[in-house]
Amino acid sequence: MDASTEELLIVTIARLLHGCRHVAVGALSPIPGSAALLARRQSGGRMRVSVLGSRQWSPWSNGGVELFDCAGQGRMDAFFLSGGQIDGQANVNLVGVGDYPTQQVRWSGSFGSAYLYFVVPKVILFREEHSRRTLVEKVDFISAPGSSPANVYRPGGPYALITSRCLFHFDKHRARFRLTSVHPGHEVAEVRDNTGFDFDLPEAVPVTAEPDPGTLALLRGEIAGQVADPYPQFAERLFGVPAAGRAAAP
Amino acid sequence: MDASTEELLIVTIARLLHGCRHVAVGALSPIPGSAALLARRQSGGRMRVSVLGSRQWSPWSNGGVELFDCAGQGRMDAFFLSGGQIDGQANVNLVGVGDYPTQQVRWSGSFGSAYLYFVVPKVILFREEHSRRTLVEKVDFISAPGSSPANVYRPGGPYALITSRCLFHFDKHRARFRLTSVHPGHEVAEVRDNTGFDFDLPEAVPVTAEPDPGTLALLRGEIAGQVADPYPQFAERLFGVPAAGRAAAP
Amino acid sequence: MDAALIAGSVQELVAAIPDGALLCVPRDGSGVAMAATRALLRGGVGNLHLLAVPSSGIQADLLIGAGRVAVVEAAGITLGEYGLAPAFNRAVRGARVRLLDATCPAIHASLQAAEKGLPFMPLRGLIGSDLVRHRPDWRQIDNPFGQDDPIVLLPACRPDISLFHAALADRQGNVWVGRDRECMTMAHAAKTTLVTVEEIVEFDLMADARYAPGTLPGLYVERIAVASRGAWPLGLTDRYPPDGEHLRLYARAAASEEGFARYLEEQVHGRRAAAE
Amino acid sequence: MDAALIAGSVQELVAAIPDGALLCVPRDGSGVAMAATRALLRGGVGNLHLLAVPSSGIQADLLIGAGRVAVVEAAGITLGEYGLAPAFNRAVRGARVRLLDATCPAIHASLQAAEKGLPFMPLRGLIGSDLVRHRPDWRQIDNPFGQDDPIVLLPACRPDISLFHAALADRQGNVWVGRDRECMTMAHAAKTTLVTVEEIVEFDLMADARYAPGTLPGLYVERIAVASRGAWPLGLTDRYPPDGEHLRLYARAAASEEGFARYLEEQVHGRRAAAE
Repeated sequence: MDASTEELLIVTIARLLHGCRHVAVGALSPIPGSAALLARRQSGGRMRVSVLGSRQWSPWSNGGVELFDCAGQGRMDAFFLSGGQIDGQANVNLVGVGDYPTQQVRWSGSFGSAYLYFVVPKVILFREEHSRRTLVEKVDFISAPGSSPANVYRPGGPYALITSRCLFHFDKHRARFRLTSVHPGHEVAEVRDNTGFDFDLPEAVPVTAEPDPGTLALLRGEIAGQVADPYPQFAERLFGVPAAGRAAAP
Repeated sequence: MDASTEELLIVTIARLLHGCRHVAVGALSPIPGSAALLARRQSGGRMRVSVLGSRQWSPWSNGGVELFDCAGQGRMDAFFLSGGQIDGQANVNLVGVGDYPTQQVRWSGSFGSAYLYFVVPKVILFREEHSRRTLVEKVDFISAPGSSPANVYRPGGPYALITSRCLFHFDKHRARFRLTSVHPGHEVAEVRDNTGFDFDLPEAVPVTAEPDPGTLALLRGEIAGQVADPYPQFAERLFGVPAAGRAAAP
Repeated sequence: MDAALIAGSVQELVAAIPDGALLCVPRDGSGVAMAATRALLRGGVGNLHLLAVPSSGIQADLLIGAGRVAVVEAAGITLGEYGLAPAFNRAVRGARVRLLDATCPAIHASLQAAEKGLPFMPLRGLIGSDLVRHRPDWRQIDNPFGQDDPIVLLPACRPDISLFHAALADRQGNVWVGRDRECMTMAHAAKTTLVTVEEIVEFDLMADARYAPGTLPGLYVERIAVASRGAWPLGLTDRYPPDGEHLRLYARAAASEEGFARYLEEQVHGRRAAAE
Repeated sequence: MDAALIAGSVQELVAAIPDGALLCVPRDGSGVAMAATRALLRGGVGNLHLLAVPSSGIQADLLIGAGRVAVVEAAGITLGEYGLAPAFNRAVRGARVRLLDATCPAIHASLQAAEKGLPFMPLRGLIGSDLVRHRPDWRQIDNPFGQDDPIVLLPACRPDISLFHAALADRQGNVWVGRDRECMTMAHAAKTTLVTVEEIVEFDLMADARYAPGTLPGLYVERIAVASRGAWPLGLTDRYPPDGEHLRLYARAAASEEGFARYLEEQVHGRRAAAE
């Protein structure tokens, strides 16, 4: 296989972003970020990409609230969420493991998830580690719920879940995941063994399409250079783009 | 009498502002504005004065909403309102005369009155024309009410009403004006004849104190120069301060 | 960035404003697009719902006098030191416009609700004002965090078009509004934002630490046209003062129907049309 | 202007922060007053209610690890690319802090309610999140403009103290926060605002068209102290990047109680105290 796992994930996510006008990505999300930059290039530059916390890729001038206002206005088509735990109803947990509040494993906190998951139409869940530890039957704490009663205002929600093993899409009506494809070298049985929740699947599960040589060349060339601004360490490790020196002293 | 009517009004209003930390004035209110600048000087510079629309005296950097936010935060101790009509309950009308909406006399509109009258502790009503046309029994349209039921959130409200003839204070509990003093050369009977509403008064009504020579000199000297920035035409007319040239062409 | 971002002319820019639009404009001196307003008057648009943030002067008076406005939503319509707005006042007397009288912070709050994707925003004050009696779209509730504490809720207002004038834009569509921050709120809240600017700069406004804080990101801007002295006869913050002589001339002319018609002919159509 | 506006030292500035204060601080990189935080740790203040807008890193971790914080209100506490916040996580496991877990826009909304003198602000989303279950101070109502449309209301939050670091201040107390506009909201909402700055400039920031849009007016600022590189080891927008090496050093040290104590001794007390 020519493409690395990271490259496969980037190209697969880029495909999910097709048609979006504006995609926002977190500062610590190099794979989704690279996917967004690739998708932007594939759109002929029409797609806007915002990388939170990046100077060059951050279009905000109204403080930290603007990202959320912008999403609330319907100006953000896609966003990425992860989770220490994600369950079969697409509930995400960014808070911790065990009984809240005195949790023995405590993560950062919910950040914007309890809002953005409701208002961004295409929320893509991305979690590389695909295990029964991360993909659980029921999360210990719902930072943001995967679905809502019909009367709750919710133009947004989960669209897909991508891991190092496979790609799921979320079925809003059934409030369940459906396996879309397994990545090259992985098996449906293996996915089932490593997933803590039950999911739907077609009779024959396709293999995730590998990047074509043109896309791979684009990614490794032009896009790798763009990725180096918000994600210098990632660009250096994955594409060998030399990181610019960064020094600071008090 | 040494002081002009305008100067008497300025000095009398300045007295009402004593103890305020922050006073805001409209761009088209030269007499209250001059009074605020005089009061600021008398406070040793501790009082802040904001003149809406003035560059030099305008402390805002968050757009037009900041004035109202600032008042809502309790950071504005005094403000001035006028009215095409003011009635005996201190209701003000900035909208027009006759049946709304098809009024035969239409004024500008209510501007911020329906908010600031509620949240600024010391609202000073200023209307030079003291007649039964301006001081009416009942306003035709309540832009902002002079008093509110006890359960309505209202840290602010009317404090005094000053005209070319006299000074009233507003009694919140009785929701009525009480005559404080008549200006030199004016009579209580004349005030009554020219006022459309009933008001309270003490047994002996004092004469409004005339400016002392020191205050008058301060006003005509140092303060006149400051007044010229936000109110150039007024400063030229009243104090003989030459207006800076203002030219503009398309 | 869209090649069509920068329109060839102000006339082309305002062609995007449809009949019946909810058109949102700033107060005098804070970026009123007067050149675009004249272009609008030279076109055929009508039946506008004009929302002033929070007040308007000659811009509203011209549009109303020319019969282009069905609804006026404002906290004030006035020529300021040049007097009341004559065409507006005639239209009120003649019942030729529907009035949505408001108070300044209510207009800001309604736009901020739209800016935040909220259905409403609360606002203190208001209770007992006749404004509330004539605004059935405003609701009063009992503050759930208080006890017997009435408070007014204002519905979100999402303009079809926000139209204003600013000093600078760049080729990415970023617009420097400087201190006139209500223009930023207007753009965040609107479906479409059209901007005229004094000039296009050849650097990225968002990349400059000094310009960025006063810059509306291109994300919110549909289209831009250059209009040198585009706020005239009004002023533009930190660029030029209003033309008091012209505003006085307007106030005198607009005092009569005939004078207003003559002003339109001379200052909007006629030779002015050729010059702009 | 008050002669005491500019404090003689950072230590003197933070002396105004009382025990038990609701202390409001910005997110990493947007003006975190780290020099002032070290000064705070050298003083005796404790029992703080720390409100992060909307998240915090080493600043919160230091204050929590040193036992100065009773309540943590935040959307996230993390060292970002340097990992989870070790002292915070230990305090959670040991039940030594009360948690008010929130989501970013809820924190912004609560501050904006205080900025507007409102009792509450509505916010979409939230419903069905366990955050709501653990925040009895949040209320759900039926949107009066909708039908069977639940929406959450967040109570206003008025900090006792907002504390942040900025690039510039002038002698009138105006502070240039540039793009870090949440610092402006924090100051509008707070009872008292304390600011450290890189430098004092000798011109009026509000009088300069380019600086004014990013300037917090002195009206909202209680006191200022100069702290050169006052955000270190974090970065300051448009001035300097974070010191990654030091943050990595902190993350490693704070992984154990002993390492944290040693870090405090070396980097807050000891020779650092003399240098700052």
